Amino acid sequence: MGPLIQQGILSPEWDMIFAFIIGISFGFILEQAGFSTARKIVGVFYGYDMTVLRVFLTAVVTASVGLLYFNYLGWIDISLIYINPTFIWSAIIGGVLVGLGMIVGGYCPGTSFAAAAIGKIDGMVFIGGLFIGVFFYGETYDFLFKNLHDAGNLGPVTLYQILGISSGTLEFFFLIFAIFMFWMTIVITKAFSNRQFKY
Amino acid sequence: MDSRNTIKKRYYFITGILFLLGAILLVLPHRDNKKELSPEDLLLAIATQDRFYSPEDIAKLIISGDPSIQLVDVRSSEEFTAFSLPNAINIPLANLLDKDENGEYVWETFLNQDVKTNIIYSNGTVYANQAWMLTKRLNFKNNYVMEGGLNAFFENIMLAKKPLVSAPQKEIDLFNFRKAAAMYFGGGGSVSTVSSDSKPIEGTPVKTKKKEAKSGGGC
Amino acid sequence: MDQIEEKEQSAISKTLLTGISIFAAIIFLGMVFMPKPQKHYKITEEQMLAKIMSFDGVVGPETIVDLIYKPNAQFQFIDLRSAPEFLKGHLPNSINIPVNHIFDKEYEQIWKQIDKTNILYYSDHAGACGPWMILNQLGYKNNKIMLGGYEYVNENIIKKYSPLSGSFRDEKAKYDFSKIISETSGGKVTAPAGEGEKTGITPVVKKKKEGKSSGGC
Amino acid sequence: MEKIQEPKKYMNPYLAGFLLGLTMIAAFYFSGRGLGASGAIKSTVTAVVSAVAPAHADKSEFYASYKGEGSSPMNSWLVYEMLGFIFGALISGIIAGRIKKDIVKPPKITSRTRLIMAGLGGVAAGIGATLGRGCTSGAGLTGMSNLSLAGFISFMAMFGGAFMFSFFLRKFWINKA
Repeated sequence: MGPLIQQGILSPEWDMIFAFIIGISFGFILEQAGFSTARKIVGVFYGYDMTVLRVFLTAVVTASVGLLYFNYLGWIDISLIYINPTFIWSAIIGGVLVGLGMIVGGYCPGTSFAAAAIGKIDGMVFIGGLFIGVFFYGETYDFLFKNLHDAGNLGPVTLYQILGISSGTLEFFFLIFAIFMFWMTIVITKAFSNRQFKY
Repeated sequence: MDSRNTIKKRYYFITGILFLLGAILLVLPHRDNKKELSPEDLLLAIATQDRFYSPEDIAKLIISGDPSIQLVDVRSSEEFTAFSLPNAINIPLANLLDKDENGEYVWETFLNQDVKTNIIYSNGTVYANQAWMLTKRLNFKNNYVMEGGLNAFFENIMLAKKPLVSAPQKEIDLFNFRKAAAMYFGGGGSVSTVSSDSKPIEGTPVKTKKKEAKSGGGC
Repeated sequence: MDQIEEKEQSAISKTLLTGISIFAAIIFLGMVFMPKPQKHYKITEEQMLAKIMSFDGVVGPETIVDLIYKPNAQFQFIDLRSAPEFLKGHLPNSINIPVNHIFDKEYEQIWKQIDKTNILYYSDHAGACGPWMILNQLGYKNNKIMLGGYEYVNENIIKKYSPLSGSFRDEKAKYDFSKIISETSGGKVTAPAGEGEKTGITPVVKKKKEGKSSGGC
Repeated sequence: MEKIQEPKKYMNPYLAGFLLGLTMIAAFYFSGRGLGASGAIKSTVTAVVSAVAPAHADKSEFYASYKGEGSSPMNSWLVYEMLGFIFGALISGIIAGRIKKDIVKPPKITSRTRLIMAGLGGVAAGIGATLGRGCTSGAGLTGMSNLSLAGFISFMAMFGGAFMFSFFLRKFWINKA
């Protein structure tokens, strides 16, 4: 059956309509979860609010378990799903830069839109910064970032292919890791909420 | 506010569900949803003779210049260079399932599309049929087989035997068609007078055919 | 106050509980009611292609003749044609399994067993090829194809055996195609020389048995 | 009675995560791809640059890679998704009564400093997201959901990096009582 567009069950025009609807759901949930404030996002790193990690991990667990089962049941063909190509060095350095932006600016790209949508000025400024950053990258790409951008290309691989185990095995260990992390979030918040480590 | 105890129970419950789902995944075989045809469907497909095109039908299609026909030659490249039908592409049977570095079938763009009808041929029926079986299992669309292959094609068309005068009209019509087809493919047919000094007028198709086919095969 | 907030945050609400339960239930129900294919391919199509290209799995006429006249407990003929055709005539000691019945439960043992080699035949050679390929891909290895098919064997071996009888080769080009083309085109011979000399327009009759018979499949 | 004025509480994080996961599955099911955010920014920047300076945009390899063949770079899945995203966040804000012109900042910091920091963070995140082929949602969330290697690397790099830098910025965000 799925993915419906790739399988040609629905015409490509529907793609944009689904994009909009899925976007609404995405934005609604992020805002409802409180991602529209920098407090929650920064809170993860100072241990007083683990909402982001909880939401993030729960979403990943749900989606990956669902995806694997739906693939097994023949509802979604996993081989037709777009998988990000892995470029090791750009992923690591880019990831660290995003992390830096997250802790300095208090948002990540997605959440800043949620913040801006409900009127947070800092969110809007963050978006402005994003545009400048991308523009800067685009302007300097040809002589500055080009080599780094394409370094360490492994192609669109999955973690279980790299580890040489089955997807189910990886998912099982990931679930155990996630359960451990959920427990950790409770422990950490308990430990830190006693001290006045917050604003 | 729920009591502490119920919340704890819910924790255990959800952890249990997660663990169960994970444990099932652990033992489930990874399923490649290759859009493969199941053995049962494959058997159904071979039980009918739908896949066969007779040489006459193919000759008709070639002569009418039907653009929706793509001939696929699964013989070796030497045989292909020596002779091939007009505008055929060469996919030697041994290379039929070759993959590129991304793990995609090299020939899939030819063998699995809904624009053109592929007619697979070889010298006989066997290779073409095998090629068809393999593509069918992969659920490639729009592939057919030339019945009897080039041998039958030549036997029936190029070397058509003249029926007796007493033969039914149908047979004579068929012969006339074959004769005309032979003239199309061969040029003058055996009627033409052979003069050694005159340059081959229609003999060139063999050469141009080769060229076109080469570029097609190189894709 | 913080403690209370945190408790609310980490608590699992009833809605979530219901949601996850429904999600898990859908998955479990899906697993239970999933249509399960009865048969599975045991080898990939690449392995099948390699098998085809290695040209084994064909039983040549010499063996067939032997088997017809002195039955051997190690082989059995499988007639894949329809029942009426089978009744009209078949090789001695054949079992009739029409093509569209090869997956029937009652015949499973025939494919599975390894005591006797099955020799498949159809009216023509190519007709047995498809079923043989399917059986092979399902992992049943103990099958071979009778070269030429029933009609050929009946004509050339049972009715009149001649030294040429083993020459059935479906994939051998019977003619020099390019030569025919150039000859009928009334011009000079444009075919590559050499090959063109050996064979003419007429069907080649001087084919000898060349070692192992090859017919594909 | 003052409680009515207060904005609604945030959703339970596990419930939100679960729903987000379902949204992700829906995205996989319909469009065969996950969620994302930064791709829309790249498309927008490309569109603006090619509108303002078409010759310049054609020269650059970077813009060329985001420019669709023939169609506008704005006509992409992620752009529509982000339009929906803003709309969805707005609806949620209205329902919860959280729409308010506001600056989220630690008490000791001036608004000016906070906004400068936000802008700088945006620039860093913009460069990082482009270099790393995705942001937290595009590379991290989606990438981990389909168990891609890039997703796990990005996730670790993002959260590890942020955690690393959080040590240097503790004075900014946290005021010890």
